[in-house]
Amino acid sequence: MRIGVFVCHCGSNIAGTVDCKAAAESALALPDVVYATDLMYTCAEPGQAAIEQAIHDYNLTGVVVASCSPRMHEPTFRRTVERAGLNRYMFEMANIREHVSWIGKDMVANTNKACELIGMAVAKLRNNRPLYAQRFDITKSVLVIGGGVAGIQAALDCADGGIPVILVEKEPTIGGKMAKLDKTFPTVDCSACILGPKMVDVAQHPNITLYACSEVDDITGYVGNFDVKIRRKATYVDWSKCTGCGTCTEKCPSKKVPDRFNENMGLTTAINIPFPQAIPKRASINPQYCRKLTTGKCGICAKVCPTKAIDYTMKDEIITVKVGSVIAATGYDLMDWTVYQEYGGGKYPDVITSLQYERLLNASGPTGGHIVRPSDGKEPKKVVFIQCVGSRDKSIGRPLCSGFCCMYTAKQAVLTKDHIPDSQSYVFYMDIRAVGKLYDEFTRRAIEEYGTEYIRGRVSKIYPDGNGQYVVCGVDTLLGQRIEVTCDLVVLAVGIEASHGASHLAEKLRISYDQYGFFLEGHPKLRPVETNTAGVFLAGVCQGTKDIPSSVAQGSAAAAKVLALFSRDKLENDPQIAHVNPARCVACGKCIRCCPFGAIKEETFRGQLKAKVIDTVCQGCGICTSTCPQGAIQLSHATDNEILAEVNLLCQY
Amino acid sequence: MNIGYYPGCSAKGSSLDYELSSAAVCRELGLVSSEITDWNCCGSTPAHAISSELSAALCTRNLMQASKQGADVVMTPCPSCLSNLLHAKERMKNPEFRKRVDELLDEPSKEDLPEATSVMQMIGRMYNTGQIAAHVKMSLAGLRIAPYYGCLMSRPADLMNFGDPENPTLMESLLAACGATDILDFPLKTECCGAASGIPHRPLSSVNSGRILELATRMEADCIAVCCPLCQMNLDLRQKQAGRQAKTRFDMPVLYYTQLMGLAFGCDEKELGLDKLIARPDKVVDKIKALNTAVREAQGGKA
Amino acid sequence: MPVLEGKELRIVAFLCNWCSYGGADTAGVARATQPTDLRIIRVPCSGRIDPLFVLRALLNGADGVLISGCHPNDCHYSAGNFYARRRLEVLKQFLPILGIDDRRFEYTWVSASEGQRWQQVVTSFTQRIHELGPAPRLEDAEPLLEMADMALKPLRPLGTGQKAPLDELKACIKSKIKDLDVVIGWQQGYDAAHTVPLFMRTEEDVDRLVWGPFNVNNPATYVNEMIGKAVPLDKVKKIGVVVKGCDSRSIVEMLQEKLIDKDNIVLFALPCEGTFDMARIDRELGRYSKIDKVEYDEAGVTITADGTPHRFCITDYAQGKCYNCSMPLAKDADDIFGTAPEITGTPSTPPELAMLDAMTLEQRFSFWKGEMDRCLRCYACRNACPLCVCKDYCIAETREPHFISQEWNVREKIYFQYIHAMHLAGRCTLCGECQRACPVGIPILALRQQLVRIIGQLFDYKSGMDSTATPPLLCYKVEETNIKQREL
Amino acid sequence: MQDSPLNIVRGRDVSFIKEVEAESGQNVSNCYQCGNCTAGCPAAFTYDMQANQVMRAVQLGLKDQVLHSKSIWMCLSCSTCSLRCPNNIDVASVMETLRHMARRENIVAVPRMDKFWMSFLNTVQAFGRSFEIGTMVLYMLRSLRLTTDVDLAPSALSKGKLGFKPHVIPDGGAKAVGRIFKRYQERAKREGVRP
Repeated sequence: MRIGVFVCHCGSNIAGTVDCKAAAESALALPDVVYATDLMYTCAEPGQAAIEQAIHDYNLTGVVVASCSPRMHEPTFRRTVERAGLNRYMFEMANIREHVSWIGKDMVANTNKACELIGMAVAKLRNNRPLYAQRFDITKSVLVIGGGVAGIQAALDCADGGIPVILVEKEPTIGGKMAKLDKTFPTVDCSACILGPKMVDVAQHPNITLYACSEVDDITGYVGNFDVKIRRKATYVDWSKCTGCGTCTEKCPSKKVPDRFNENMGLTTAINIPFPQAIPKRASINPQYCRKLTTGKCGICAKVCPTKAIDYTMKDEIITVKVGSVIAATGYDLMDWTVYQEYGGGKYPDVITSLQYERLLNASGPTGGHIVRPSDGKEPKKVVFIQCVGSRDKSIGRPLCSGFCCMYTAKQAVLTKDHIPDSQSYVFYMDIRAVGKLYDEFTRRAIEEYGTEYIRGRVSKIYPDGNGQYVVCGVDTLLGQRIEVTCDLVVLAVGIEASHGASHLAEKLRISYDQYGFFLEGHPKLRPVETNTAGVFLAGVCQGTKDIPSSVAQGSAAAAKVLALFSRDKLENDPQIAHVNPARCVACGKCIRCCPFGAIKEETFRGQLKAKVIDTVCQGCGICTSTCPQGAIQLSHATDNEILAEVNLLCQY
Repeated sequence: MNIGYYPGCSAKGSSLDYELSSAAVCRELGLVSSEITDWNCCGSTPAHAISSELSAALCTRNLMQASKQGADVVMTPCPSCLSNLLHAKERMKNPEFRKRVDELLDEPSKEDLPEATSVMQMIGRMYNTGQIAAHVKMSLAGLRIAPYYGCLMSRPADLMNFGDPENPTLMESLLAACGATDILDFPLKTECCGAASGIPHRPLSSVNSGRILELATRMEADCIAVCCPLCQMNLDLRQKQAGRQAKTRFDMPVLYYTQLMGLAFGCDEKELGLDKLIARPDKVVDKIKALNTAVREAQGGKA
Repeated sequence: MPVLEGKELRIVAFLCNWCSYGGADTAGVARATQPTDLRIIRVPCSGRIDPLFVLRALLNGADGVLISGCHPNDCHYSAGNFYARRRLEVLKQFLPILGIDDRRFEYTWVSASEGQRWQQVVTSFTQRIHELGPAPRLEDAEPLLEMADMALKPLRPLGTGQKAPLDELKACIKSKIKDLDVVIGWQQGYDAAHTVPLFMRTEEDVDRLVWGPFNVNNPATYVNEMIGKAVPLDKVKKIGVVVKGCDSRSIVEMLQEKLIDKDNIVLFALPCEGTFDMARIDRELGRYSKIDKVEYDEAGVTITADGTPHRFCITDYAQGKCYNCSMPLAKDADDIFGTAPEITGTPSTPPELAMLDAMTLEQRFSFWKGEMDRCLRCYACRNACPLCVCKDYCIAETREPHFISQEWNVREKIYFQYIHAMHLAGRCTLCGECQRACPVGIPILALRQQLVRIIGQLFDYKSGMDSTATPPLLCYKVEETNIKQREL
Repeated sequence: MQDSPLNIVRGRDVSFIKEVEAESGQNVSNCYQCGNCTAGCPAAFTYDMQANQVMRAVQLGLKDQVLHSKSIWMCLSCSTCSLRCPNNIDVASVMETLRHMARRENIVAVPRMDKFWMSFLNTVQAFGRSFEIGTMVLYMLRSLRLTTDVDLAPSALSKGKLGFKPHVIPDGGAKAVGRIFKRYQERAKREGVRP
């Protein structure tokens, strides 16, 4: 092998504390090194040209550049050596800037360390092999998981871009949390009026297939070629026949069913359509409450259904689809606030969540848009809003800020005044976080025009005063006094967490998630929509707390990523993947068990069982290599011998 | 299990009735314990208010005395004493602290001091609902009881081990076992009554106990059931002071839960120290009797 | 390469590319001053780091080894650091029994954004290594030879097994042998005091089957080459194996690892009353030319050699593993005869391990130097192991990958033995065949005993007990309750 | 009233912050001033500095201001603040630590609390057990508040709730308790702090 070593000065960044010339000279003593030099700026055009020239002049078969971090310029120099005719993997970098010159000023120690790092790079390079990527076909369709506003936007944008979309929603209707809202901040425009048309577009778009009441059971495969199993849950209504006429819901005798869509603020029937604008507008039966399904006696809905759509024998159905990409848009749920025993832990009827309050405000809600107390149906005159319930609270393990509660609380205070002009609202807050466009102005309006009392402090306890009202024990930290408010209704701005079950989905998608279940993006700043699993993108609150405009924006961004991915007809894999040496494999299967990606299978090779890596699925982590006792499976570009060469260079006494 | 009994100083004075009724209830249930012969004051609030080491020294001596007479566990009716004993036991795990405390003691402390718990928890641990109900001669059904624990019994939660620090329910279960049906969901059950400042700063205790008495009155409680001598004294003996502060007059009997259990077990009123209460418990006793008579008559009528 | 004399120590770090290498870069960008000792090897994932790299570095003179990966749950490959955490924790706890200070090895988590944390990790680890000073070298260690005291109390009465229902077993095997290619058991060897494996193919073969304290071999050793995964598919047999309780654990472990298929194997079990430690018996018999006879009684045997009777009570001469045996009768066998005795008490620390426990780090280091220097690298230990299923492709004898050289020195011998032990972590059932097979009597079982102890404590797991359980190093938990990582 | 604006650079005592943190075992920088400690405090209306303000002053290292605060003496040790703190700070322990520190420095902002406690402890020192009448008499003498709770005396006495005689521990236990106090007082003297 003929190796060339290029030591970069990086101006004075490296040369200031490393003797680059001496380092280059020392490299000449290393085995296989035939050429070594130092350059001012290796990554600049003249530096790259010097490398190319040297490859030609000295017939180099491998190149080591000692400069900055490979995370910075490895791709640059790989392209350089490739231009000069070498395989891009016959190249190694020694990081003598971030790991040497920038972290100490001792010239002797730094130079010695630089020489050793160059030695390690040479030792590794001597074990490197050329690697070649493979190209493979892709399926140009996308799976969108979750039909909230982010998922709807992503689905519509992909569909408009000509990509077939499969939209999976676990509830009977799309629309997500936004469909439950009355108005939206800071414009106070009607939520249903702006979301409704988009929901209709989803139903009518020729490129979108919608599976409501469905969940993703399993996903296998890799970017470009995912196989997805979707579970269509039994609704006991044949949706191809149902017209959404609603006759069944009128006649259903089981009328005391908690209304999930209304956040249990009202009752509904065992067969129902969640709300008038539901998409798909189809009835479904809640088997827990249906008399026919629980006792076998009833069957009224089947009798009255004009299209004979009711089918009490319906079972869950699994369908399989192939897609090339996945957008996760699973949104959020409220945390279980009943851990706050000091707020009654859920036993006081007039202490409700903001989402429940939203349903009270909503004209299509259980009270027809009249604000009344759940306990006695009376109109409240004094309403207390408490922010950060289940947010920014380490004592219950939730230090995160839920982000949008400040704004909707201001909105709800404004709406309360609109609905009940002689009412007074109080908001207990710690900080007002109103960073969006026109947001701060909106909270000021709530205070200045609507007379909302903002009180800076947390609430220690809520208790009924025995006269039908509630005592809220709080503090005004600006005044430095403990204060109490006697009120009729308490609305808690309950913190959010990732949608229940998000972590299970993350495991199926092989993406990471944090302790609250939010999915991890590829890079917090530069890859906010991607995940570390190629072909899987994120939209909306499933990635972290967001308001509606940000969710919509990320939905569009995810769609753009999918469209960019599908702009090519074939994809190229990364050749830094594992390979099995069948001559050494004893088919013990340990690698198959450990692979996080299911990228290794058992196959018969000349009458014997052997492990086999599926090239396009392998992500190159190397867990298999460190698991295989006899070293039969090796991760290319990080083989045992390549790593041992570095260890042995450093430790040889 | 060898149970050492630590009465606490107030048992011999201001809460003689607690002591009497606890003894009666334990006797009825068959809960046997032996009083720590040579016990001393735990130091109460004043000791830990001025020095954790002094407080721990006083408590450690008690635990060591208990240990000497072979007790595996020390049981006390008083939450304040219990809190001090448990705090001491916890702090003594720190070797530096232990060394400082040992300097104050006659002999160095033992490594494994006995456990400490409340009489209430011990009853709860040893007898299930059925076993308690078996002793009931006069049901508490129909009596509106406001259960009140005070601030010490349930917190700090990890030390006192008394369930949810915001909403303990052990007293309710014991009373329910005695037939009580109308136990109020009393929202202030763990709020502080301010007793620790009763003598040096009267308004502090009057305001806080007034709030508790007021809510109990408004919720139409027949009585407040308590488990802490300090709370009892504050709510009962100082009821007039609280009334004056709130510009009203309260008439709310404040009974120890053991007195209520004792009544249910059919113990003699004197034996339960009912005569020691300032706010007369007569209407409570009368109501229990009346309700039981009514039930008996109704059953008799049917038969 | 030599370190800067008197200034630096040799500290090797393995960093995952996605988080910690990025964190080290971030520290550099922030100009966070750090000691110069550390040399970073970049790997794709902490899951890629074979604990053998760490052992190689430590044996070759590294004074400290540091590993850093993504924080749990943040792994770029979703689970690599979870596997790493288990394997590296086992390694960390294994080091002290080898006489290596475990503070010389650390693993931690640093994310790409935590430049400051990286600076602190490097600084405190380097400081720790400097406080420990240069690592002791094998060359400088004085060999130390010591023998373990084998006196132990059994958890059940030991005996000679002569009341076991052997005839019933034979009848059963005869009834099934037509459907089996072979049934493995024991037969008398060159004299009545030794047995050799018996491969039964006919009903007549079955009559030669013996049962007693001389059945020391583990027949599971032959299973892999008959029905293991590497056997060409058209040559896979259907076999039967007669097992003692301990032997069955090897087979259950093979089933657990899916190395063999349950359909291909039938287990026959009798209750074992203990087997002899033949090395000690032979030592007691001394030189002899002929065993005249062996007489059994309930508590032992009398061996008459060259006319001299020698009495051996089983309670005094059993194999070390028999004293701690809590499963004398295989519970998962297909055909079980006889009943298992009652087990009283809990197993004590095996004698070899107890001896090492009592030593200081320096003594252990010297002990292994002395013992391993005698290793012949004959590989008898490996070949006797029923779970060394890749022995035909062992990394001890290849350059692809080139973990270990053939150089004749104590370092390479030790490395081979440590590799062998590490490859059995979470798998070894302590059948003891390796140590029994060792021609020079190195107590290598102690290494496995330590690993079994670590695995038990960390993962609440015992190998070869449940054929449906997953071996602990082939799985992970997101929250590891028993792994208490040290702060750096 | 201060006569000049507070200079938080000059007023800051870093060692004070560390000392409070070490002795109370709490990290005071965890406090983000939500005020929940104050919101639930039963003694808040008697405080000159609210609990959250005490925490703030400790964060800023304002030793003088904190140790002279009356609040640390009026705290009832009911732990409501610690229970409700969203940042898991044991505020009650910080209050108690501050009171201990103030006493050690001989700063007693509410003398009657100290007098009451000492009256109580003196009876314990003398008899081994506390004794209500004894405590009361001592306290009345020391605080010169001779009418304290005399309104309660008739009813309490008539019920036999207050004994005139102290309970003395049998077997010389009272002496043992006395020795504990003596050693405590001697040590305090040695260390130059208020016992």
